[in-house]
Amino acid sequence: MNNYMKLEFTALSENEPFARNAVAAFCLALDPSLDELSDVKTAVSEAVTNCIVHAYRGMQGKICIECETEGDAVHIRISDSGRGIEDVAKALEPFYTTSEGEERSGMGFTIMQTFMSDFAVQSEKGGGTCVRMSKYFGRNKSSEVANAE
Amino acid sequence: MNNYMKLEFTALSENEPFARNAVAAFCLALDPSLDELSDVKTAVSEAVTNCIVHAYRGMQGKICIECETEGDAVHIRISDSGRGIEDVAKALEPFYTTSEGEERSGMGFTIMQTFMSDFAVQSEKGGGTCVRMSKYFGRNKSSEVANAE
Amino acid sequence: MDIAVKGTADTLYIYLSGELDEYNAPAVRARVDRELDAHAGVGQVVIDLAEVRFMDSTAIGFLIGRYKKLKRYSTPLFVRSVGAAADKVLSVSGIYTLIPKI
Amino acid sequence: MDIAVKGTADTLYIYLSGELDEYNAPAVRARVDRELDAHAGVGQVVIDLAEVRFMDSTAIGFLIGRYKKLKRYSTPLFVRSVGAAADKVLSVSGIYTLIPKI
Ligand SMILES: Nc1ncnc2c1ncn2[C@@H]1O[C@H](COP(=O)(O)OP(=O)(O)O)[C@@H](O)[C@H]1O
Ligand SMILES: Nc1ncnc2c1ncn2[C@@H]1O[C@H](COP(=O)(O)OP(=O)(O)O)[C@@H](O)[C@H]1O
Repeated sequence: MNNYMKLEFTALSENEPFARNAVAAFCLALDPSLDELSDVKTAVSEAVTNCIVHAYRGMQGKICIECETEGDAVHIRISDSGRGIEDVAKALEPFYTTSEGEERSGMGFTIMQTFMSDFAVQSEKGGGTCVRMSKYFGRNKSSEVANAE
Repeated sequence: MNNYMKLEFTALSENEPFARNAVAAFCLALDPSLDELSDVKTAVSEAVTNCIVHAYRGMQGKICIECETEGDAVHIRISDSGRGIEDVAKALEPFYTTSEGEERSGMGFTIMQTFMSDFAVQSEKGGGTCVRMSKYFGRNKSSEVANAE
Repeated sequence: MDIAVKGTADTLYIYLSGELDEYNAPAVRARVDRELDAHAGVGQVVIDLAEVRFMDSTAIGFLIGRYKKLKRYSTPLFVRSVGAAADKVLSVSGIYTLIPKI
Repeated sequence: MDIAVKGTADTLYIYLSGELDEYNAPAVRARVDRELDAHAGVGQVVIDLAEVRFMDSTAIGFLIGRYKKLKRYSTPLFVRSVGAAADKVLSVSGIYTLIPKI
């Protein structure tokens, strides 16, 4: 049977460690390597930070994380009901950021793509954002490629 | 502002570590002592185990954990939609268990009561069960009393 | 959860490590019971909890279960190296009157 | 997140430890910038990441920010003791061409 969890929480930056650690704890039952777990934590941290920093920009809001296992894989869906992204293709470009002044690097989406096996983002201006990412544990595929690049 | 999180997950015993660690990670922002954190983890483990073992008895189901902070306190609500408890007063008695054969000790509710600052359970036969518990961090009150007894 | 075993002529030491909850209990129970049967007739059994990082009331049921099993062999059971958190769980149940701490 | 500082005549060493994410970044930035200003004119600055348990792209922004600040003093910035996970994050950004690893 597939395992499932759904986590909803207030968009506060103090919840960033909590959120990535909760997802990591959920993944533990799949027996990931430490490197794989670290990849997932980093990617989740990027997506959650984006909800707090960009989607709500300090306003109140909720973030939702859903995780589902399938064999050796975990599928993760991180969504907000914030301001949304007008030009998704542009947002995905390395170093592109709309928060230059706050020392954001513009590398969040690039890291999610590099660290996870699958990645997709869906967004609309004013309609919130939903990031879907999967990690296939035990294949060591995407992380090898990432290191080799 | 009060911090809030809601966690829903499949009633599988492999999720027990995940659930208690997620709640502990949420509490970390309140800067609890290690003892206090351990109390919360233990109490959450008891309540979650009860949902898996008693409420659903191996059948599929969902468990819901809600946590809310208020000042130095965390309020936790753990609920299931399982078979419910016919006689709550009896269930709360130390050593009372309906799963004698499985080496359950009947001490789950006693531990929740002893380890947390506040505790209440609401249940009805066929109507699921809801446990509410609070922990006031930094007072060292309930745990001192528990140790002294 | 891991277990390790060390037997002397008179005493069987069982070292538990990791997390003792409902999820882990079945495997631990099976492994420990195998050791208890293999060492039937030993003078006493000591369960060492030094490396147990987490336990809940499942541990109480587990220890009482082993106590009952050993009673059939008339073998006394003890626990040792009980950390603060484990001690708090075990104290609540008054289990030390059956299974003394050494 | 903690920071510690050790200055020699020529080099300012800054030791970061803990988790470097968006939540912790403002406090780290303020403390590190205070040190950089207090040591203005030092020959070089080395940020040691040995004790950093977690980082995400916030660390890239943080390091580039310090690089830009030090550029005004014409002081070169280096990083060292970069663990595997941190190295993976920093490599993605090509940051080592600006801030070499020593
Ligand atoms: N959840 C979101 N809601 C609204 N906008 C977002 C969201 N996530 C990303 N963005 C937009 O995409 C841009 C690029 O994101 P990212 O690659 O993570 O870099 P950074 O977070 O450093 O800006 C952001 O600057 C922002 O404009
Ligand atoms: N979530 C629940 N759903 C149904 N029954 C429950 C639930 N929680 C507890 N109970 C009942 O209350 C009894 C006492 O619970 P507890 O004190 O935790 O001891 P134990 O779990 O060891 O039996 C259980 O044996 C069970 O009959």
